[in-house]
Amino acid sequence: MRHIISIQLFNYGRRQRRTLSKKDLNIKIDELESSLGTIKGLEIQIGRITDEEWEEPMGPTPFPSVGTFRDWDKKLLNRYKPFYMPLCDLCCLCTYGKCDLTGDKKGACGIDQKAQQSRIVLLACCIGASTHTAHARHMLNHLLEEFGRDYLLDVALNTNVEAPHIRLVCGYKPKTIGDLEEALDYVETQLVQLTAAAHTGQEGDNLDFESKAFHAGMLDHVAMEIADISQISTLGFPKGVSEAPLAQMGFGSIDTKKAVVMCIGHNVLPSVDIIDYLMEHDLFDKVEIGGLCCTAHDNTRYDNRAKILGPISWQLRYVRSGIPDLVVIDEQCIRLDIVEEAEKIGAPVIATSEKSMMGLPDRTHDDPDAIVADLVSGRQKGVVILEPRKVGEVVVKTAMAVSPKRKEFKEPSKEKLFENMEKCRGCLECVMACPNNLPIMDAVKACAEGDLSLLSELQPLCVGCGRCESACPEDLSIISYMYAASADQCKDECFQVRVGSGAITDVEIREVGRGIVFGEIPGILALVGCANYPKGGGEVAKIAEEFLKRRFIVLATGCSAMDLATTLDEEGQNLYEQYPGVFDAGGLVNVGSCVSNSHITGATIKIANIFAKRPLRANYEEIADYVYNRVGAVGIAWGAMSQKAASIAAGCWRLGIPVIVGPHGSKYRRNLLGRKDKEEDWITLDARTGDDMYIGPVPEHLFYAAETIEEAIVMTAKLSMRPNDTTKGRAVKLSHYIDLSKKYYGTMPDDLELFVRGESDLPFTMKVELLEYLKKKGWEEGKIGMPDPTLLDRMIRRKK
Amino acid sequence: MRHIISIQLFNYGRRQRRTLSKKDLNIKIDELESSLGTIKGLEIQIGRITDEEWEEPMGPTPFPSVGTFRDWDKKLLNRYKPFYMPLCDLCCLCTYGKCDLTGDKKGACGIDQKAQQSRIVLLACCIGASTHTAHARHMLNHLLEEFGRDYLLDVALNTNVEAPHIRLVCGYKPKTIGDLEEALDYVETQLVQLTAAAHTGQEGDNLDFESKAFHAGMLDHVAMEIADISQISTLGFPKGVSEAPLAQMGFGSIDTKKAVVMCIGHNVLPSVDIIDYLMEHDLFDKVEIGGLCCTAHDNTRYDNRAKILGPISWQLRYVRSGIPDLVVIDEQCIRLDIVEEAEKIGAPVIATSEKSMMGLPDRTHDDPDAIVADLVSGRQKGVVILEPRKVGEVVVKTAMAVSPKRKEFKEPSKEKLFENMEKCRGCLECVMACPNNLPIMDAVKACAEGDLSLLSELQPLCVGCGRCESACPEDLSIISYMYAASADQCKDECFQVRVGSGAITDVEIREVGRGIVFGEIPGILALVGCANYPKGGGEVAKIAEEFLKRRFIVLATGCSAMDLATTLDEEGQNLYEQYPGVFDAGGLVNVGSCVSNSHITGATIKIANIFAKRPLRANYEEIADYVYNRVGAVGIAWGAMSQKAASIAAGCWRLGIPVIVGPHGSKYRRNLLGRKDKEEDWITLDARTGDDMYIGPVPEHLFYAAETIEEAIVMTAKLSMRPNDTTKGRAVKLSHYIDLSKKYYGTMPDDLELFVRGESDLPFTMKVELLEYLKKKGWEEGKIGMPDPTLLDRMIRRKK
Amino acid sequence: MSAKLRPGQTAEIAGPKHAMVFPKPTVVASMIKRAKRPLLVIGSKAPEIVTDDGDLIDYAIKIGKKGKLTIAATGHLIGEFKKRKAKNVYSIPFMNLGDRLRDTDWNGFDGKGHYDLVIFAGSQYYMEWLVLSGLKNFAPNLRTISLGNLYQPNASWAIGTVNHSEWMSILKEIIENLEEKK
Amino acid sequence: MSAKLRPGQTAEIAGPKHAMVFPKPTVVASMIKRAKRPLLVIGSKAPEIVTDDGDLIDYAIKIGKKGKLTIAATGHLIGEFKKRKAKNVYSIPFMNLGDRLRDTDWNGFDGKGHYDLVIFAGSQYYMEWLVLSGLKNFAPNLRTISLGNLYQPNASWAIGTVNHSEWMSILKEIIENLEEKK
Ligand code: SF4
Ligand code: SF4
Ligand code: SF4
Ligand code: SF4
Ligand code: SF4
Ligand code: SF4
Ligand code: SF4
Ligand code: SF4
Repeated sequence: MRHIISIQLFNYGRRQRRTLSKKDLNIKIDELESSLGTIKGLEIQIGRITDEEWEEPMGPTPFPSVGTFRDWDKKLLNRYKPFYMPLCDLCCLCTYGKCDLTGDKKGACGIDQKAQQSRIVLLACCIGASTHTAHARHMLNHLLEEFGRDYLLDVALNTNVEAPHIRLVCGYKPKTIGDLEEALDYVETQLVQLTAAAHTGQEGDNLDFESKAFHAGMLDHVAMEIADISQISTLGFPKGVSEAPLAQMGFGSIDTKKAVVMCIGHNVLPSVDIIDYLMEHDLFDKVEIGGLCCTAHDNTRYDNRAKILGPISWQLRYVRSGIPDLVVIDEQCIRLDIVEEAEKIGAPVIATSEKSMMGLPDRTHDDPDAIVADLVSGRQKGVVILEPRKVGEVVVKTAMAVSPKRKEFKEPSKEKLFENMEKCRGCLECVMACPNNLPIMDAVKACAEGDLSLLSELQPLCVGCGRCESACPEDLSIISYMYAASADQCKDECFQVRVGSGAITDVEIREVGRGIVFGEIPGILALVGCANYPKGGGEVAKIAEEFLKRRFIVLATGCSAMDLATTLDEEGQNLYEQYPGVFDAGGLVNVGSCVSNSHITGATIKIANIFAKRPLRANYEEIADYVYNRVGAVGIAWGAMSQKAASIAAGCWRLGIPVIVGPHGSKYRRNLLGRKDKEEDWITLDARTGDDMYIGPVPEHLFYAAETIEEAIVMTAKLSMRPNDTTKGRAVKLSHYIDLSKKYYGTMPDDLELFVRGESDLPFTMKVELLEYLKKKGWEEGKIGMPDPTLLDRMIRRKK
Repeated sequence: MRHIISIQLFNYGRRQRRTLSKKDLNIKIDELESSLGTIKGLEIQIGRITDEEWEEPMGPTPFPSVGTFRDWDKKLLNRYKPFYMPLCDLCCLCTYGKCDLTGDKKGACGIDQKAQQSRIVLLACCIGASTHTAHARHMLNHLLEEFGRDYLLDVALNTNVEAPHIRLVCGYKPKTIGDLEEALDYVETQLVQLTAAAHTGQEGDNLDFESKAFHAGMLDHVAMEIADISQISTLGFPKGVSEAPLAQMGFGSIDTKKAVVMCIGHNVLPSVDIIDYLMEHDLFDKVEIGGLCCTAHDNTRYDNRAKILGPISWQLRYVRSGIPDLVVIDEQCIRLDIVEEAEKIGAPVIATSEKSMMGLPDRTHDDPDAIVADLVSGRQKGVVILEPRKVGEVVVKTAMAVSPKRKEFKEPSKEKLFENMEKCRGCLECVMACPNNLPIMDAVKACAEGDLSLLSELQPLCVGCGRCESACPEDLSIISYMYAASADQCKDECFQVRVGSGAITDVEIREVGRGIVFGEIPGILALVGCANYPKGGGEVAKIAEEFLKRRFIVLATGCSAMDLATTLDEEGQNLYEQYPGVFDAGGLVNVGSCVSNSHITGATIKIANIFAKRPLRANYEEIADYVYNRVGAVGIAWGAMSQKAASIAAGCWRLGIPVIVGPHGSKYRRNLLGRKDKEEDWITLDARTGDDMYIGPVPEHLFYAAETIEEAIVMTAKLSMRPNDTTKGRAVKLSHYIDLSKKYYGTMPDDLELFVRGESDLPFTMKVELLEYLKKKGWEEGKIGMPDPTLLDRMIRRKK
Repeated sequence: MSAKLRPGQTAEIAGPKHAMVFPKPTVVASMIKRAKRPLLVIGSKAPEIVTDDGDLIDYAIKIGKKGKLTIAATGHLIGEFKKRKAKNVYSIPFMNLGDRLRDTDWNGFDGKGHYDLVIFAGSQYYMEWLVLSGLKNFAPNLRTISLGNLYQPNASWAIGTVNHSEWMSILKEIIENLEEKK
Repeated sequence: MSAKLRPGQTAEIAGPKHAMVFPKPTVVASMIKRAKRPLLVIGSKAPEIVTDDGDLIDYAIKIGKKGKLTIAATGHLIGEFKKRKAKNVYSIPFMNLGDRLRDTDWNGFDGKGHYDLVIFAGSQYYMEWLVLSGLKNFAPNLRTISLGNLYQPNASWAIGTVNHSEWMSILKEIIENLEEKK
């Protein structure tokens, strides 16, 4: 047994944990005897032995605490004031309640409605960030055990800045996977502080709650970075490659003649063991391993013979199809009735995380064959196995043994799937329960009379939530009906998805930095998050295509990266096949799973650092100020619904990256909206002179729920503008904005005068037309300034 | 500047962090040169240098993770099944919702109502435990900075087991305050895992959620222990003294001619600086420092010239009295409208924690005199000062300068206080908003007509929540009216409160252990938590007195410890004055603030370890099994309302200590109730033989909301019984149970037959009467066993 | 049609499923009369609820007697019933009672089977609210009535929010109508 | 009296304060007529809502014309209004509109002052729910009407949950009654 020691340095001059910048030391002791005993194979690192390579002096804010960036946050929040839309007027968080907070009422603790709404936002962000952090901790603990603390981080090809978030936030440069732990410790400490702030009787101010939510978001990106770079480094995932290989997705990708393992969740470790087992025993021709959600992405990053079943919203549908022989759940995005649902199709469930044990017996320490026997016989409908390295054998053996016994379930007849349909009593409970008020009853009734068309039309509109079934007093299996009505089509569907490529390399950043910062590449569009929106498939692909054509850099992660694979052109090619998989204008990159979102924000940080040479180390505010004012990045999380999505978005906000969500995103309880009609809100400092300057409403919003995809598209074009755009860049962006407005709104934008700084900003071909428009609007040349924009006093070079 | 290094050891054989047990090492380097530079004053500790003193071998469960005690938890939860009472039928935690979970409906994520309720319980426990953990972190960081890592822990007189929770849970023995950090790191890591489990789509089973809530509770007690033993060790608090000194409490304790500083919260650090400043500048005769909630306790532990203003429920009343010249808030239990309320009486607010910044400007880095000037002039209604060591000067100077200017506020006239009363329009909104439906309207109307009696009768029934005012369409100041109606009485009230004595010493444990375990001391009753119940004052004191008379050991903390000081006997003596302040039969000990609750559970752990010699180190299950089966401890948190109370209670449950809460405690969404009518639920193992044995329903419940104080009293007597009671002990306990039933229920208990194992269990004086009763009930001698009770298979000494 | 229902406490909102309000007292009476195993649960506020000629306990005893109901006295209330020599009254903590009522295997205080109708009166408003919530959610087949004067959304049926004198006359009418039990 | 109000979505429960349901369509009309600065907000579902002789956009244009209302078209709906040559229509994202409506300093699209009555139709149910929630809580003096066919609790007044044909006849009646505007 080897003992390895990590060391934290406390610098007594500050309350925050700190690393020494240059006073580094590395002691190795092969054998040491002391009065206390003998120690072998001991290695002591004091400070970061890797630091020697990092000449950059420590920035102002290493390991920032809850209040460190409060001023920065409030600058943003003052421009983008929260518009609160309570999802409930009550608070029920403590037994003093429920309290009615409607309007100007206060709770028994003295809280008001705005503070309450922002408290819930904070809580959501804490839960979300905790989820990635807990995931990172589990991942890292396991990888440290398996690969050792000294295993070198190797994140992306030709890349020096391996961990932009850790460098930026924590102020150190990790070299080995062991080095990641300090950042993780820090994130955990801070998250506990934030969760505590949501306690009854702590924080009371809504903007302070918002600032804390931003803090959670910033921490979340550090945690996601840790989770992803540790797995990329150790598990052989693509390291920022261009044109990553393709993997297959969809019902049609699965060979149902094999035993089918369905992995659900976000933590690849159990799946890795399954894939390793399949490889070692040469069983890929006998077993299909398919995944849902991020585990699916990460499986294909590990081995692209793994299949992607689809995004979260297809979970119930896949189970109802009867195809899976065994279900493996790890963590996150698991339907909580999965055990019950799997039982109905005779498929055992293997739970692999302490966070999600589902009431199943823990068999971690039992003999694999005994577990297999219990599962195959049906004595147990599922088990917990917490050691990832024990999952493979049990899963593969069980799936192979169960598969032949499941014939009756694997191809359920239409009769079986349509069972009981005629019992529909027309009560409309299903419709009222449906988050989208879909016309379920009509479809069921029509189908009962032989017309399947309405049901199969519903299928693409349905997010697979199952609330209709749950509400139905006749317990009709509405999702099975929808599946059955369209099974013939979807069974053959097989799409190509580019495998997640991981972090953006330094080289790529260097190449596109200029184009992005000066606006010649009109923007970076990130399509991220879940697929819980009606018309999954069509919508996100429509956005992606629109901006790919316009030579935006389009990035995707998670379920969105899957969803946009499902739209095909006339030649049957999807966007991954039509567009190059490169981080460059007109390129479409699947970055990876949800934790890979850190690479998207990471790329914007790297643009500031690598392209613009802004100091990175513990220098958050300056970098955020740079990204906000210069990098035309926009995130769209069209299906975002979870607490994780909230915290990921919050991490974008603090960096100044606007995020658009779908209509149900209004349920996040508030938007952060700019007021383009208020000039005073858009005054920025000119770093050259310190002068205040009106810059127009760019970017107009920070967090914004769009009502329709068309609105989101036009808004994306608008939000890609930044005060720093060159005239050429602004002209390009304006032409997209105008063009897309005309296309989707059937009209010119009515606010162009706010974005045209001078005649030279005008797209050449429209100049005459636009000048006329501007004249009518009373536009003045030069009213909108072109400063060296900053929100930070300290960035001013020459004070007046 | 000195750099001190803490070291974590990773034992690669397990996933959990571990300390080496004996291979310890301590390196000091005064000066070291390496290629990287020169290091001075460096000290390296590998492992725990303190471990050499701890011969005890490592137990089975050091640093347990989320699932480690799942089996134990489920044993308890199987006996005490949760009875869920949703406070809301909906879930609104993600944007898929709101989902209707009524009955057997499921949410869009597949969750059902039971899992949802238990998820909210988990979330509450996570928030609660995070709050103490964040508090501990803030406290420890500051104390490490001020006193150094090597500062020796010195918790209690003549005490070896300084940190029972850390030893039990983490499996190491801290010697210095620096050693506490490892446990705190661990707690934070685990809490993040638990918070993550509450994310949409993670855990799905209600009992797994409950087990996780228990885990949060266990962690909470570790965190509370860290917070309290670090402050006890460094700040000169009483160290487990008997007969701790008295401090003064109440309106009457304040000399209003002095400048009055009102400190609210839980974190003593800013107050310490204020007291230090007063001492250094000899200003105690010019300034009164009074506290609310735990800060008040801890202030008096630091210096008993500090005053206790009262429990949380008096917060608004104190402000309305106009007496405070300045309000200092630290963290927790702060009314969130405090800035607004303080402004109304012209008192500035100093916020001192990042967790509670209340929208005030951060002046941490400004010149104290400049801050004072801004506050005194009213340019700022309050400020944030995050450095505790900067608070004293600002607070004292500001209070002294503000005080003379506040004459008009300090003694508001009755007319002023009763203002607008006649505007009451009789709409009843106040009554409907009141958590206790108090007859506010009638009282206001009567008062408007000159009859103050109804209002002053309301005062003791009112929990000071302010919801009535907030609901009143005329914005009537109902709380001010209540205060005014009874100001004349309460202004002179001054009560003696024994200063918090801190941890129970090993010596005390040794002396009472036997009596408790064999039932001769009928029980330990802990009165803890908030005072948010009608009739604050009377109620808790009534319970305390009843059991003091019956020679229970009565412990109190937090607001309960204050509240029970307010009841006086004919001679004007309260319970602190009537009963000895010793940890022994018939003694009443104020243990301290809320974090001192860890000493109460710690005492039960120490009984198992010190008295019964059960191994302590990383041996949670065995100790909990011992406490549950043998230590007749019962907690009453009559006014519990917060998330902290939930997690504190959860820490008791996992140790097998029953907790009773007041009626509004039913709003915690579930009780954990035994079914005495089901014999099969009360089968326990006999450790001597491994036989199953029926032991009767002892203790009957684990978490239980009582409807009335009388019910709670009788139930306390009942819950003090344990299977291990000697016949003499059981007879004593039964006689109290019978006696209290007769007194408060006016009748014999109707379930005595379940507690009488044999004739010798019967209280001698009632033998005849009871035998007759038992005969009627069909009682059989010996049906109820007297095993060496355990729930753990591995405790069986001789297997059948 | 107005959506305004006068609540019992401002924030009492429970969920989509909530109590029907009795159109008239006679319906309550006939519901009780039709029940096979009705149970009357009396909470500890009962002695504070003053009636013309006594308190709610007296009314409860009358209802129990006339409607042949078993009575469960919660809190420490049993003593009051004993004093007044009421029969068929059992003492049980309110939480325990809720817990047992949701258990379909429970056979009642007398072991003769589960109750089919449970009627609540005299409890702390919010505690009754919560016990009824537990029953609404987890005892779907149990019918519950709240006789309190503040609307209890989680019951199956409730009297609704009425003032004291209205309430008293409703209770009286219920008692009167119980007389006619065959 | 039954407490059952037919909701627009099962879990739409908002809080103690919720919309009144119009007793009859003429009340809507007269409310609009009495308003000084009414605004009609039309959401992006409008083209999908088919009427006898067109869609909800046609109705909206009629209401706008007859009641002299400014129209705000949310989402990408403005194009439809332009096509139909409607006057006095402004395009604005729904979220922005909500945000401005709660700002008492906002002077409307034409700068002539805030609106005193805002009428919603054609929006995604839950999005309207939320915007109305924002207004209910933070624009206490703004009166709001939901003309949707699912009950919107957060409006000041709502049509309530009605089926398509009932809804259409209500809308028609409103339009007819607007004619008589002096
Ligand atoms: S906040 Fe959510 S859980 Fe609480 S009362 Fe409202 S809808 Fe129910
Ligand atoms: S946290 Fe505050 S508003 Fe919420 S229920 Fe408790 S007292 Fe009421
Ligand atoms: S499963 Fe589909 S149809 Fe059913 S409620 Fe959910 S979204 Fe609507
Ligand atoms: S809920 Fe069920 S029975 Fe009612 S309309 Fe829908 S499908 Fe038919
Ligand atoms: S967490 Fe589940 S039950 Fe709650 S709102 Fe989201 S989908 Fe619905
Ligand atoms: S302040 Fe007192 S009277 Fe007012 S609502 Fe709260 S408890 Fe009732
Ligand atoms: S809410 Fe105000 S106006 Fe209404 S009855 Fe109560 S005190 Fe009077
Ligand atoms: S007992 Fe409750 S109210 Fe009092 S200080 Fe502790 S947590 Fe706060």
